[in-house]
Order: sequence, then C-alpha cells, then structure tokens
Amino acid sequence: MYSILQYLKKGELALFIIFLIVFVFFSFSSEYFFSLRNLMNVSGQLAITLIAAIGFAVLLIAGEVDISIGSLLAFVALPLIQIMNLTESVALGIIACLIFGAVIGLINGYLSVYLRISSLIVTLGMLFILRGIVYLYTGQRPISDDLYSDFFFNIGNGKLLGVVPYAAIIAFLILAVFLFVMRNTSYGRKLYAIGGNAEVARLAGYNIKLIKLSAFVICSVLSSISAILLASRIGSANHIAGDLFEFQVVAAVVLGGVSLAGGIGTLAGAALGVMILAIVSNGLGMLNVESQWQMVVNGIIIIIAVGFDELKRKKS
Amino acid sequence: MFSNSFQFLHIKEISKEFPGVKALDNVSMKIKAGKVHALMGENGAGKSTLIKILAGAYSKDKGKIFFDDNEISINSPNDSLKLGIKVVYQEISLIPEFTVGENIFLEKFPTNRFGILKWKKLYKECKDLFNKIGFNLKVNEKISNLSISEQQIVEIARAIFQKASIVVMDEPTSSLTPNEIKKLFNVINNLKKNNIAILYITHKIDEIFQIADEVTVLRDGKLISNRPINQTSEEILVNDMVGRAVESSFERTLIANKENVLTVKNLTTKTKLKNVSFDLSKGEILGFFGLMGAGRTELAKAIYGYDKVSNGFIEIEGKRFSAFNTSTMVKNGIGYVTEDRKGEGIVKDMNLRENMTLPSLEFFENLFFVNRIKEKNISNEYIKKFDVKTPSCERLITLLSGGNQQKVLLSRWLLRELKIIILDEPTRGVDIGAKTEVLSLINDLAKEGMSVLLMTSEMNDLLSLSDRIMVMANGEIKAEFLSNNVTQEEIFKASVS
Amino acid sequence: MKIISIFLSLLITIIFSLSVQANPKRIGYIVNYGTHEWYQNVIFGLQSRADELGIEFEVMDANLDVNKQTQQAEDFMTKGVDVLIMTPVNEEGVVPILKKAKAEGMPVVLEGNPAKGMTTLFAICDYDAGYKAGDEVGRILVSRGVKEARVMDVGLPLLSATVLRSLGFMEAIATHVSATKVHELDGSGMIDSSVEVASAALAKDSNINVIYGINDGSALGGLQAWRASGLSEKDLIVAGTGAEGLAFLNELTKEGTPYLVEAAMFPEGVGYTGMNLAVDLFNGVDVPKHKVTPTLALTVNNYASYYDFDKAAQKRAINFANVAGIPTEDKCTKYAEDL
Amino acid sequence: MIKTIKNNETILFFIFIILCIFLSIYNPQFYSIQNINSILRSSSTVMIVAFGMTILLTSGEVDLSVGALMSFVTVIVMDVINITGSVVLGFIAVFLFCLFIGLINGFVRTILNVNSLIATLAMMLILQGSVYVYSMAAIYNTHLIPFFTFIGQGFVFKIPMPVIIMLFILPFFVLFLNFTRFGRYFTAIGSNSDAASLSGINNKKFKIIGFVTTSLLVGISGIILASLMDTGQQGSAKGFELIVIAAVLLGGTSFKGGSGTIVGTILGILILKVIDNGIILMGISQEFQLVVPGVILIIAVYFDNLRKAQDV
Repeated sequence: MYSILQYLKKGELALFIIFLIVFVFFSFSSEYFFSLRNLMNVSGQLAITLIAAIGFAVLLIAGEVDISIGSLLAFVALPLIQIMNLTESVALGIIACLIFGAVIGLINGYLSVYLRISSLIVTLGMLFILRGIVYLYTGQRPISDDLYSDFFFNIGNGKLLGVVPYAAIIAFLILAVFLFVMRNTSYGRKLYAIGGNAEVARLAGYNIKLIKLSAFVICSVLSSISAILLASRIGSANHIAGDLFEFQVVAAVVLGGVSLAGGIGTLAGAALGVMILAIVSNGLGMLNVESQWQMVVNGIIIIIAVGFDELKRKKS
Repeated sequence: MFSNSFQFLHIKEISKEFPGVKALDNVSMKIKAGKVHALMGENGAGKSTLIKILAGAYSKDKGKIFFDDNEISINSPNDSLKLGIKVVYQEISLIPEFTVGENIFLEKFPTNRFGILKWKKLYKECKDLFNKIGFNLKVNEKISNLSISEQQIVEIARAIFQKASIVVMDEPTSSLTPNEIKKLFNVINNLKKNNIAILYITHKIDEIFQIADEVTVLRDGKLISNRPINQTSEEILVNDMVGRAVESSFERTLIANKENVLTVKNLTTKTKLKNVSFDLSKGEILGFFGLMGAGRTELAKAIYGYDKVSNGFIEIEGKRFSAFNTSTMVKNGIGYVTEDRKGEGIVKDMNLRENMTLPSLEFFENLFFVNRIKEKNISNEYIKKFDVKTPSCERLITLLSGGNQQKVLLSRWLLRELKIIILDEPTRGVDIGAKTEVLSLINDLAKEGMSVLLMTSEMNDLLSLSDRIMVMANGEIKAEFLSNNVTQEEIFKASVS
Repeated sequence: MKIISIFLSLLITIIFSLSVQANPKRIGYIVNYGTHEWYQNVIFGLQSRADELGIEFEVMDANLDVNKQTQQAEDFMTKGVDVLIMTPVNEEGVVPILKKAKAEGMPVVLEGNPAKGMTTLFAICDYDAGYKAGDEVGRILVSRGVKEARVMDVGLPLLSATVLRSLGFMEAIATHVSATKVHELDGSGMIDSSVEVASAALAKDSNINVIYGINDGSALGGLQAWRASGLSEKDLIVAGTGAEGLAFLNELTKEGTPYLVEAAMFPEGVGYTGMNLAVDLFNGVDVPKHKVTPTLALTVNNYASYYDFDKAAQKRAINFANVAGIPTEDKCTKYAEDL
Repeated sequence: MIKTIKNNETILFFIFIILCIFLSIYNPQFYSIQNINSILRSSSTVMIVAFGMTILLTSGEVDLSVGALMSFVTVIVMDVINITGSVVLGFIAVFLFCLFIGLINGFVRTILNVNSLIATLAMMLILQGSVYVYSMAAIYNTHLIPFFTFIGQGFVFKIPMPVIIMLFILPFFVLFLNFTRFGRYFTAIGSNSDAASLSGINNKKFKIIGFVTTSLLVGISGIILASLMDTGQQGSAKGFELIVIAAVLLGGTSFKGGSGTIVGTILGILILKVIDNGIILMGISQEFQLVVPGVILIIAVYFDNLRKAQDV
C-alpha cells in the first residue's frame, strides 16, 4: 500500500508530471537527448547532486539545515586524494574521506544541537571555514590523483557493461535504502516526528539531541560520498570544487517539496527535484542553449514549481 | 489490558522555583490507584508545574516522590514513561503530518528486531483500542485532517493505550462536545476498574462532582485543601481556589434605542460560512454559541477581514464593505480578540507596552517617531485599571500569566475608539479571579456604548452577559434567542440540530 | 607518449579510410568561463576560422564549475563531435576527461593550461608575455631615470599560468633596474575584488611606482584603487595583461593615463590558431605538444597595427595577418613545472 | 542612540575594539587616515545593502539576490549613462529596475507564497543569467563624466564619497527600526505574523516594502561599485549576499525574525572588514579572509545565545 504510486499520490504527483513534461519536451526538441547513452550519462551526472540531496533532505526533515556541504565537497577530497597518493590504497583514502566527513557532521551537529546555535549560522560559518582551510592547504592549486587507479577512475566515470554508470547505481541504491529507512523504520519516523514537533517528540521520550546529531552526520557522510564521486570525475582534490553546490541542492530539495520548516516532504520528492533540474540542464546543453539562458530557465522553473506546490497546499 | 503494581503515588513536600516565582511551595498529596484525583486551582496556581514534574519535563528543586514507600526518581520524560506515568496535555501535542495510528504509537513503534515498522500490527491494535473505548476514528487518517476534538480524543487514547499506571489529564474536556465528554467519562471509569490512578485537572467544577473521588486545591503554589469529594461543595472549592467569594452574574440593562452599528448580510466563505446575516446595535452584546467547528471563529475572522469573503457584505454604520482586510476594519472601528492567545494574540519578542500599543501606534506618533513616554504612561494607566500583575510595562509579554496576557490583549483595543469589539472565547484559560474581572469589563464596555460580538462556550457567561444569543452549527446561524427568556437546554438543542 | 603516438597513427588510418573530405565536420569547444571577455574573443577567433573552413562549431560554457565541465565533455562525446577543444577550468580537472576521450577515440585539443595525458595544447607563453611587458616597463623606468621599481602585483595564485606572468614580469624589470615586489595580492582576476585588496595594500604602503595586473581586470582594479586613494598618477606605471577586450584600449588611449603597457595575448589570434591546430590533429598532421600563440607588449604607439579600435562604437577589429606575423617562441622559457 | 545599544552590541563592540588595538600594535599603519578610509570605503557598499537586509530579516524574510542584482546595476548604470550622457537618467534607470526586481521578489513571496529563501535564490539565478543576455561584454566608462567618477572615487574633507553616502543613509534606518511605528510593525510581523495581521497590520504590504527597500539600496551600492570599478562588470560582487547576511547575523539580528538591530549590523560589518584589512596588513595569506569570519560568526552568536539564556 506504500508503493511508488502511493508516494506520488501523496503530493509528488505534480512533480512527476512536470518531470514527464520536461522529459517529453526535450525528447522531441533535441535529436541527442532521448538516447540510451545520453540518459545513462545524465543518470551518472545527477548522482553527485542526488546523494548529497538525500542527506540534505533527511536533515531538513529532522528540522535542521546544513549549507556547508559545498565547501565540504572540496574539503573531504583532500584526505581522500592525499591518503590515496600516500598509501597507494583507494580504500584507505575513501575511509579517511568518510571519517573526515563524519567528524565535520559531528561538529556541525554538536554546535547546533548541544550548544544550541542555529544550524543555519553554524553551517554558514562552516561554509567559510572549510573553504578557507581548503584554500590554505592547497594554496589554491588542485591536488592531482597520482595513484591514477582504474578502480578510482571507474567510481565516477566507469559504466557497468559499458552502459549503466556506477555513479548512478551507487546513488539509486542509497536512495532506495533511505526511502525505506525514512518510511518504514522507527528511526525514520522519529526523524519526521522531531522535525514536525520537537516538544512532542521530547515528551514521547525521544533522545532528540542524539537523533538530530545522527542526521547531521548522515548529511555530511552522504555529501562525502558525493565528494568521492566528484573527485573521481575531476581526478583531483580541487579547491574550487562544490562552489555554490549548496544552492543547487537546496533548490532541488525544496523543488521536491521538502519543507524548510522540517517534518514535511519525502525523499522521493527530493529525488524528483534533482532529476528535473538535471535533465533540464542536460537538455538545454543538447540544444546548445547558452549557459546564461540555462540559469534563467532554472530560476523560473524553481519559482513556478514551488509556487504551484504552495497554491496546492493552500487549497487543501 | 492494564496492570498496576502500587497502592498510591505519594508526592511529598515538592518545591519548584523559577526566577522570581515560587511555582510550587512544598506541596504534598497522595494519588490512590483506582481513584480519580481532581486537581484544581487558578492559572499560575502551580498545577501545570506539578504535571510537568511528574512528566519529567521539569526537575523538582526539593521533595520526594514515592510509589507506596519506595522512592522513585524522575529526571527525564523517559523515566516517567518507564514508570507508567502518562500525561494528556491541554494543548494538542500530536504530530500533524502523522496518521492517528502513528501518533498512538509515538512512544514505541511496533518493530521487528531490525527496527523495521510493522504497519499492519500497528493499525490493527489501534482499531481494537478505539473499539474498546467506544470512539471510532479512521486510524490511518492524517492528524492534520481531524477536528480539534477528534485530536483531543487521539491524545487521550494515546495516553491510556500505553501500559499506564497513572494517567494525568490536563483539561481534557476543554474542547469536547457533551456527547464526547460522556464517552470520556466512561473511559475514565473503565480505567478506574483497571486500578489505574487518574490525576484530573480542570476548571469545570460540575465535572468534579461527576467523576472525582478526591479534590486537591492549589493556590499560588501552596497546597490549600485536600478533601474527599463528599466533604466538599462548589462554594468551598471556589473559596479555596480564589480565596474569596465570587459573584458571577450581571445586571444587563437591555438597551432601549436600537441604533444599528453593524449589518452582516449573506456572509459566505469558501471554507465554512453559509449566508450568515444579522444586525448589531449600539451598546449591544450579541452572544454566539456553537460546538467545535460550528464556525464562530470563522465568522469572527470573516467579519474582521482576516479570512477572505467569497460572497455577501457587511455594513458599518451604513458604510458597505464586500472585500476588505484587517487594517481597513481596524480603521473603521472593529477590534478582535482571538481565542488562540499564544498563536495569534501576543507578540512573543515584544514587551507588555509594545504589545498593548501595537494596533494604535499612530496615536503615539509625534511627527515620525513613536513617543515612548506617552506609551509608558498610557500602558501603566491600563495596567492599574485592570490590575495586570507585572513588575513593569517593560516586562516581556511571555513572562505574564494567561489571565494577565488576556487583559493586555483586551486593553490593546481599548486604546482605540472602537465601535465594535469581537471577543472569541475571552475567558478561555483565564483563572476564576481574572475571569470575573474580564466579564465585568465587557459589561462596562457595552454600558459605555460599545457593541460586542461575544463568542464563548461558557454557557453561564453567555446567558448572564448577552442581550441576544445566536446559535451556530456547521457554518450557519441555526437559531436566535433573547437571553432573558431561554434555557441552556434550548440552546444546546439548537446547536446540535 | 608512445601510446599516444600509436593511438594517433591508428586514429589517422581510421579517419583516412573513412573520410574522403579531409576537414572535420563538427568541432565542439568547452570554455571554462565563456562570459569572460577574453574567452568571448577566443571564441570569436575559433568561430571565424571555422566559418572559413565551413566547419560546424558548437560551444558549451562550464562557467568555472569543474563538475559541469566533465558533464559537458560527456555531452559532446554523446553528440559525437569530430574534435573536442577545451579550456580546462584548472589543470587537474580534465585528466579523467582526457582518459575517457582516449577510450572513445575522440581527439582533444587543450587551450591555455596543459594537463596530464593531453595530446596537444595551444596557448600563449605566460612567462614570456609577462616578460615582454616587464621589459617594456623597465625601459620606460630607465628613460625616466628611475633607479628602483617598487611593484604592486595584483595576481591570481589560482592558476599557475597567472603566477608565471607575474614571475616573468618581475624578472624582466630586474634586468633594467632593481625591482622590489612590495605587494603580492590575490585580486581573483576580478576588477571589484582587485580594487578591494589593492586599496587595503596601498593603505599599508603606497610607495609604489609600478602596478602589474595578471589580466586587464586586475590591472584596472589596481589603478582604480590607486585613484580612489587619491594618489598622484604622475610617476606611476600600470601594466596589464591579455588585451582581453576593450578595457585596456579605453585606458591606453586616455590622455595622461599611467596605463602605458599591455602584454597583449591576442585572444582572437589564439582562437584562430587553435582551430587550425584542431583541424591538423583531425587530419593526422604531426602536431606539436605545445603550439605557442603570439604575444607582444602593446603601447599607445604600436597597438593600431594590430587592432583598429573604434572608441565611440566600443568595437575592436583584429588584424589577423599582422598578428600572425609576430615572431613566436617554439617553446616557452618557463612552464608550470618550473615553478 | 545609547538606548538602542543592547547587550550583544556591547559584546561585538569589545570584539571590534580588541581587534583594532591588536592591529594598531602590530602595524601602526592601521590607524593611518588612508587605511581607515579604505576600510570604511569597502564597508560602505556592504552596509548600505545590509541596512535593508536587517529590516528584511527582522520581518522574517531574506534576499539572496542582492549580489546578482548589484552586478546587474553596475552594467545598467554604465550603459545608460554612456548612451544618454546623463547621470540622472542612469540613476533613474537603475532605481526603476531595482524597484521592479524588489516588487517581483515581494510578490513571489506574498502572492505565490514562496519561501523567500527559495524565491530570491531563483531570482539570483535569473539575474546572473539575464545580465549576460543584456550584454555579453563588460561596459566601460566612455562618457567620462567627472561627477560619476566622483561618486565612488571622490573625497570630501578627506572622507571618501561612498562613506559620506552611507553616513547620510544610516540615521534613517537606525531611527526607522527603533523609533518609528513602521519599524515596530516589521518586528511584530517577524515575531508573529498572525498576531500582527490581527492587530490590523497589512503584512503583505510591509513585506513587499522590505524587499523593495533592499533592492533600492542595492541600486545605490551598485552605482558606487560601478563608479569605483569605472566599469559595468557582469559577475562582479560575487558572494556579496553571503557576506551581507553573515554580517547582519553576526550583528545579532535573528534569522527567524522578530529582532533586529542596525547598530549590531554596523558593528558586524566593521568587524569583518577590519579582519579583511588586518589580514592584508599583516601580509598573511588572504585565505584567512574566509576562515576567520566563519569562526567569529559562530562564536559571537554563541555568546549571544548564552546572554539570552540568562535573560529568560
């Protein structure tokens, strides 16, 4: 009874329709858009945003926010690449990257939840701090992946049987897992409850602080996974990586109907939001639309979609 | 389905102090298993503090709590839940985005050992529960789609569903229909049979005599009396609570000249109202009665320009309005005091003075600037007039008690030259002492020639204050009475028709 | 290197067997920052040459986003252009793209910055460009009888290319007079942030007689900061880099401006050369690893022979022939590796 | 004035003083007229916009499109003056455009009811794109009108013009937020919009006014920036919105609305700018210009929270 269709009925239907419209439009207007190869490329391209968006949505649902993910993308790539180059082991690099991500998540969470500083402020500060550290450490020069391992290359660039990008597989696996967790586990429901009404959750005996902290960690760790994919795609730890990434993700997630107030929205919606923006930018590229027009179109889509969603809520 | 291990919960010399206030001053009481123990007292008497300590939301400064003779420690909501203490709070405390079932199971979702929810089990057990206690609600309905009273029921169901040994109910009937109240009392009796102890907080004295076995009265954080029900009476209780006798009826002198101020014609809104029409004359108090969802608040907000009017119009002294917002209504001499003081009344970041002068700031302007001296003087004047209990007019509004906040919200409008004031449940959550003051104030306003629209579910106030009474049900006016020749029964009948 | 040449020869044989008509049909260009004036002129150069050769030419703009750059490379491969020209957002970001392109058998030409695994690159010599400007400034200082050059370098550590320019500039001046770098700043190549950092620096120490900017924005930013600090322009010399667009021409042709020298890089020329290189690569002509494009120190006296500048209409037209006539190095004096 | 300084302003004030003392000791150049001028000049453009942003945040709204709008303004003002040769027409064009954008932001927020964070984020994208639709090439000063150059680069009694403009605007906003009825309305709306509306305040009207005011102030700052750069430059003022918001929050204005302070905002900006300046004075690598403000922001807000916790 909680099938995909059920989700869509629960409000994502409008998004799904928009998605279809956009999809059909490009399929007819561009000769290159509707080809297995291109669609597979897009699915690989949106993986980075999608994974981060899942974490971001989970945190928003719990009633907190983390706008430092863009800088985090650049920051956690440093241990990844450095350790890889040092130890010549991709695994160690990835582990280090995830650990660093988790630590940042813990710091953000601790400052917001335990020291009660608004998470927006904390992560805004963290946005500056992490980016600054990256600049300091790299001297604003990208650090190249000297290991040059095929495995690492394939994480972000390879395709299963030369068709399905591994990046896409990773992303959609993560999506599936978290869809289930948020809908069908007590942990997931607790996140919703806390975001929906923290006081009630407290009186229901939840350990709000711990759960919120975990949400921060989830957000940072997932962003770190995005960072790994990105690093693999650009073959380096890059100081300018993820610049304004946080804006892309916020836009996509809110477009997907996840409320900034917390407690409302689904990951299915967030994923749709990401996909819509992704195929729009790909489609416009295929039509040789200049980048300045692409920005304008994105802006308009966001306003229309979110505005439409609000009107719908008002009526009901 | 319930079990109980102890004979009584013993609260011993509990004290709790907040900056400036002694909320509880070594209060002791024994709550027996299988009995309903009523707890009464004005707002600020310390009832809610006591509840919050039992619920583990507050920590006590001094004193002990025992089950029989063995002491228990409550340091967090979790502790109190483990001990089987369940609290039904007055303000709805449910997750609006969740279904009824999910809310019932909020404390502990039924999961397998991997923490994965068993939805079927959840909804089945939930259905069984509702059948047992004789309420029928759709268990997979979203809370946000339920009426206030339905939500209240979910609250209660949620509390008693847990393996409770003590159920604390804070004003559980405040928004229930008489019919629902009957059902609730059945549930309570059912709990008694199962040897559950019930701590029952209410303002409504008549309820006490229907279900309570013992009554404890608090005043200003001190224990005043602790009596079995058969050794007390309405007078005694009121005396204990207020510390003085209260007269609760007024000499309404029905106005002779019917000079019309307000005409409402076929007022209709998308959400609720259907062709509401009536007249209001100068100095008249027009009472509105209706059960939850009858549309009184909607009517008030439509007249006041807060909700959009889809059809019909209103006339203020012959001046016609068909599309209007709150600011035009205020300019034309209408004021509105909301029923939802916390949500729509007070501005929490502002102090008493700023809250009081908010709608009438233009009167305090000289050139472009607000004259604070003048503000202070006038607000102090009103603080004296209604004796609002506050150290100064600069105190944050949130630090005042409900009754005092209400007085501030009323004086808000008295600073303006009002023709009409709309009062929505003006005495809700106001303690008895302040209540009579508020009522007599309303009476005086009418005497001075202000017209009043009075929406209240307090039948006595309605009858004693109003000149005429309109009875509403699902968005329409069902009946109109002259207050001096109508009985409570007639009004009830009209309201459920 | 070996692999590449093998792969190349393979490629060549394939292409010859397939195509009767030698020229490629479609060429794609991924620009790192297409809204920037310099790159608009590079695109103009590429486009002009493409039109002459009747080649279909498409542009995508990565807009300084390394991730987007990778996506656009994939998109171009999907579109199946014959040659892909790229200006890397930065050195390392393109390495995986080159790897992918190799697997796809798609020839790639880089502009500006070299990268690991590349086939060929067309770019100016940053060091030498800076050097020429420094040399010119040095001469002016000598002619003015100034003993010491006190330089404010409005730089950009983000790219090794821009670091090389500053280096060349300083070393050239040092051959004429004693040179001190008083301020080394990060103007991030934007005029507004250059104004910011420069005015702060000038407040610290305004005993400066040379301002060098690694591009026109930086140079003008430095100059604007100088003016906004109310300092005298009498003994100041400003040198910019790039001849990106109209900015330097406007300033250079002002009465009594301290903006005397421009290390011109002729973006249109760069584009023109680049298109030729792409075609050569496609046709299997043996291409150099680094095709150097012309640079020259422009002053108010000699600019007219390369650009005819219509100040009123704010238009400039390049003289491709004269630019092509400028003697160019076979290889640069210094590369990023030498840093 | 003294009355408007609340506790957390004093905290900020001390941070500011300590910074200044430290820097003066490190390098006496710090308190040279020229350096102070350069700090104030670069503060003024941020401040002018921050005044508007403070009011917006007080009413519970935010505007992320200020940076994008600012660079658009530099292009418009330069282009229109080049074409018409009239500074006045240039200004009129700018303010009409800003009015228009402010109204759109306001309407999308109040009519379409889109969260302003998202609405203005979208507007940011739209402006960043459309400025290049307006003109791909940067617009250079060909009109060479001295007065225009004077706005950004001129001095009056050794004080830079931008600072004078800022000082001229400043008092209006201090008085507005603290001593006028409308200032109090903004606070009420931000704190409890229902209560405000039920007190007869037209929320939508005032929110729109907030957005328009901010946009118009961006217009002023944009003109100053254009004069300072002597160019209409697309892509200038990058990340401006974050700096403004960070400064306002650092100043103690709450992001949730309901409490705002202009004095705090001013101190917030001065602190950030003194840090920027100090980092260059001390010749340490400019990357610290990112790290230090981040840390200070968190710490300052933390202390502010502690203070509030004691109050209640």
